[in-house]
Amino acid sequence: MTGSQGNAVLEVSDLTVRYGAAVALRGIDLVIGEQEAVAVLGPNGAGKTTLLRTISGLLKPAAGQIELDSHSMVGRPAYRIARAGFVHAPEGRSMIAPLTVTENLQLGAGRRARSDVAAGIDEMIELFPSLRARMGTKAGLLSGGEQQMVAIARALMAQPKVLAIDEPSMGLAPVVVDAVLEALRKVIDSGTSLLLAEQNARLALAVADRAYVLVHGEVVKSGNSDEFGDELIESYLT
Amino acid sequence: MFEWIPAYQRFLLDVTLIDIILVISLLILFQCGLFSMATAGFAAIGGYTSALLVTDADWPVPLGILAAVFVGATLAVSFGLPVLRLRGIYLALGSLALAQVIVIGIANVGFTNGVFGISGIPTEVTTGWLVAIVAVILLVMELIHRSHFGRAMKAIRLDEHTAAGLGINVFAYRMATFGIGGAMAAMAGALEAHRTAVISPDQYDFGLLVVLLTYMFVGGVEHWLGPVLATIGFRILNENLEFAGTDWENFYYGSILVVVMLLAPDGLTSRRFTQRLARIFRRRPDLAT
Amino acid sequence: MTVPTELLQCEGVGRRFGSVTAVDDVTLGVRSGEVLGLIGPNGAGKTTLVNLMSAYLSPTSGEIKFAGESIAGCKPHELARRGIARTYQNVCLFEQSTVLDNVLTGRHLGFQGGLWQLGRKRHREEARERQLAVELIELLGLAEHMNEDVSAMSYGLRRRVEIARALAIEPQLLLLDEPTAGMTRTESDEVGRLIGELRAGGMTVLLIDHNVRLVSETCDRVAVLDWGRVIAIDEPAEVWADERVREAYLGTGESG
Amino acid sequence: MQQTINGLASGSIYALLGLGVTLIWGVLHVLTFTHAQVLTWGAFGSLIAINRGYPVPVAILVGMAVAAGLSVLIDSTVLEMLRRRGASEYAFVVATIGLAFMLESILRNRTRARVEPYSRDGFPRGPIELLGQNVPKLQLAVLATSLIAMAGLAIWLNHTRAGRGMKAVAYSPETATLLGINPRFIYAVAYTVSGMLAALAGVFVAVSTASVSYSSGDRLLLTAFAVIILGGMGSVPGAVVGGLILGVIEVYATVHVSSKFSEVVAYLVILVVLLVRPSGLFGAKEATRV
Repeated sequence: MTGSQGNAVLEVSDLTVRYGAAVALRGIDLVIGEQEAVAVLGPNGAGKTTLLRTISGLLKPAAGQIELDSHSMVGRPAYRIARAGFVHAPEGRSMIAPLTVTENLQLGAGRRARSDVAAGIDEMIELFPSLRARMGTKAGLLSGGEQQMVAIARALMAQPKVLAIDEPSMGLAPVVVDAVLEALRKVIDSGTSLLLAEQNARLALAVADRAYVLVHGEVVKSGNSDEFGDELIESYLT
Repeated sequence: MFEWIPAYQRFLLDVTLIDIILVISLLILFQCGLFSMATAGFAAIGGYTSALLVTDADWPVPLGILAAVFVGATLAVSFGLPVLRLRGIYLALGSLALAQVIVIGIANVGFTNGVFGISGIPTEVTTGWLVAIVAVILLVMELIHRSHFGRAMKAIRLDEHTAAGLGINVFAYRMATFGIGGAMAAMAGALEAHRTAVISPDQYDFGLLVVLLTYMFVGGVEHWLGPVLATIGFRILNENLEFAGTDWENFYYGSILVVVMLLAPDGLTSRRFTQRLARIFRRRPDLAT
Repeated sequence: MTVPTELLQCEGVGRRFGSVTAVDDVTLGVRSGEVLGLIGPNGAGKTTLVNLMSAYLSPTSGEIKFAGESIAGCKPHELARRGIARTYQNVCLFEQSTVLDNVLTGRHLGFQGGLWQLGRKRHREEARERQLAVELIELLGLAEHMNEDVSAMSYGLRRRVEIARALAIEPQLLLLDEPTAGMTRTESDEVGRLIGELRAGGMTVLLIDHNVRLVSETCDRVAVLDWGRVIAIDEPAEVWADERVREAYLGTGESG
Repeated sequence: MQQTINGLASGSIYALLGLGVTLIWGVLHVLTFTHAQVLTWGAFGSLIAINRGYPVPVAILVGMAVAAGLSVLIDSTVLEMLRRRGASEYAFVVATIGLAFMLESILRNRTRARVEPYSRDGFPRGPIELLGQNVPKLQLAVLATSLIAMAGLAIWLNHTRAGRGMKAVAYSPETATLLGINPRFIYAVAYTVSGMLAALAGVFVAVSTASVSYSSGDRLLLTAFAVIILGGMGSVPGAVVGGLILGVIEVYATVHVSSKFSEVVAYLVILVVLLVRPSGLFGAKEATRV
């Protein structure tokens, strides 16, 4: 584990989430440092999505602390957590289908000034050149890969401190996944921290600095990406 | 048979029983996933059919009521063919337009005596009739509920596409219930006509539908018992609000609707609400000990 | 060697949505008694093809035949009656109902009696169908969940309920749309074994799944769909070796 | 010509009503049975201001404020509680019916069920010559004001941040939340706008009939529903076109068939439109799963 507690952007401690009587997450500790990419790995149903939804305020934790830049996020409504800098691109890419790509990106920009928004959109086109020709298209008509790019770009428009993405590779052809991963690397380089929930461990480890393995709602293993050998991945994640 | 009941209470009972038929006609459609607002229209059709046949053509009352049932079912099926293409809220509002056409039509043509309505209708319908009819209807509802027909209707209500994938003929079920619903509403209309001796178009207005809808949703749509209890409950309530002699009658009525929906959004007999109640009552003894 | 008979045939089937062609000139046969895998990247048209095969959609071109007869103009419920059952990619159960209720609803076609059939006869029929439903529930390993509300169950269990319900109509052809999505490895292995048992019992199965290992182990043949077209159809080993398949679907082999 | 203007004037009132209902349906998927009451309360709000001697524009604004405040109050209390409980759309129907009963009862008591005169002083009066016809100025004013309000609404929805936010919340409240949009704020905005439009319609109805009573809005709720089925649920241009068409049809049916049948004709047109286009003139086809 990196001991970068001092400049942690996001710090989750002892987080427990319940659905009725069932415990979905139990005592999760997780830290993300500045410019750090962290992956949360685990089989389907292990609690990855629940973790992201809890941090972003869609679910209320039963116990535990969530601090973004040393401010507690627990109990804040989701839109305030997004404005505070934790932006969550949910599973399934969630386009606002009737709006165009440009309008989706403008939505993501929140309260940024108008000229600033235009500049931001230009940056996004630079990051995802294949979107240039699609800016006026209704987002619902894009292909899966394009939608994933718009989802990431839209989240970045808010200039988040932490960008959380749920299953970015889901259902995408490997060629498209490569493009998405490439973009994510650029995102990290530009100074945004990344929280990646992925079932596909090898893909996630190709981007992430560190990883946590979640099984049945508990962290069973965490460490630097290079500590995760093939055997380890086999034993937890297939 | 029911002569021992004081006249006013018997009147209330009759009104309640007819309301129950109307509510069930709405409920059977809803159990098939159809939110139809045409009930008042079919009730008007039934009332006028029987009233006209009995007063103008001297048909015996039972025959007039049977004719009303037949006309109601026929019209429902023939309207059903086009109207059932609509879905969800469009069906609700489209069927409302249908009911409005029927009722306003009746108010504006000659042979129905327009807005003045028909008076002097023979009143042979007794409480005994109504009790028997409602008993039969509820028995059939229970039989449906316990059979695979009921299961199929529930499946259609919950997810019509998946139901079709399991071999359930969604269209046939819906046509059948639309026809049955129309027939029942028409019968209720006819019974009402032969109970009060006087009918006019304005008694089938939007207000009637609103009242029936609230009975159904407050009671809950999973089982016929909920709407029936709600109908009875609201009738008792209405009586007491009236006796309170207050101008605020509608205010209390409205606030009861709001409160019930807040406490039991799926109705008072919904599983969600009864389970909650059960939890509360189970907790009580614990507190005592 | 005799030519195997094809239970379901797609001949030049195409389906457009506006200007988008989701399925393009697909010719494909599901042979009697086989397990045919259907794979391809998301958006390749797999689910559209299943929707065409189960008459939820009608093709804009081409023809689909089931047991030698065209299904053109067929409604989904008629096709179910003729012997095609399916599950859904996003699991379509009747919510707020028990497992038993869901599976019993699948037995709808088994009931003969009318509303007026009373007493013992009715009771016997209900008991017989209930017994069949219970057997299916046990087959899928759901016995302990029989009277649980499906809305509260995990994704993997819900998928199994859906399979039990599809089997309840006693189909000749079973269309499984991503049956193991959201399942753990052990759970999906169980589904694989179940498909094997069904095949041994003479059932024909079309299996859509992203789990390459499961597809390899359970399928007799695999068809690969890309951009709405079949780019390969053969035995699994041959298909994995195909260069175009590697390019369009498998990629560098990372996604295994 | 005169008839067409008559029709368009009453049609524009219908359109204002339909816009309010369609906006709420589009954003919240709630069919508001309180809408007619909101209209009536708005009209009474303006009446009180007029009776206290305020100029007409101020009185209209007062009416709009009353209606908007009432709408937001309903949304942030009862409807918000229902949303938290995950209630079905039918629970919203019953609850808004209940609220409508309560609101009507309050007004009825406060006015002792009397019909109040509504002064036309300060509103445009007398005819104006237009294309060789004498057209009442009031009708032109109603038509013009309504069209301006509708155009404003269309521009606001399609070209501003708030409009985009509204569309995002309408499409998926959860996604909108994750993008930093507060859905409750958007709901309040939608109810404010809807209430203001209803009040505007209420003032026009009151001026046209020179009176207002607790039951002024009753018939208009059905009309509002008719407008939105005709135009297509949730569609802004649909509500405008639907309202204008309905107004014109009613006037023509009154003149050329009979006044008795004007309502039937309107509903028949709705039925025919629905049978040809099952989701109204401008409605999006209801998304079918599978």
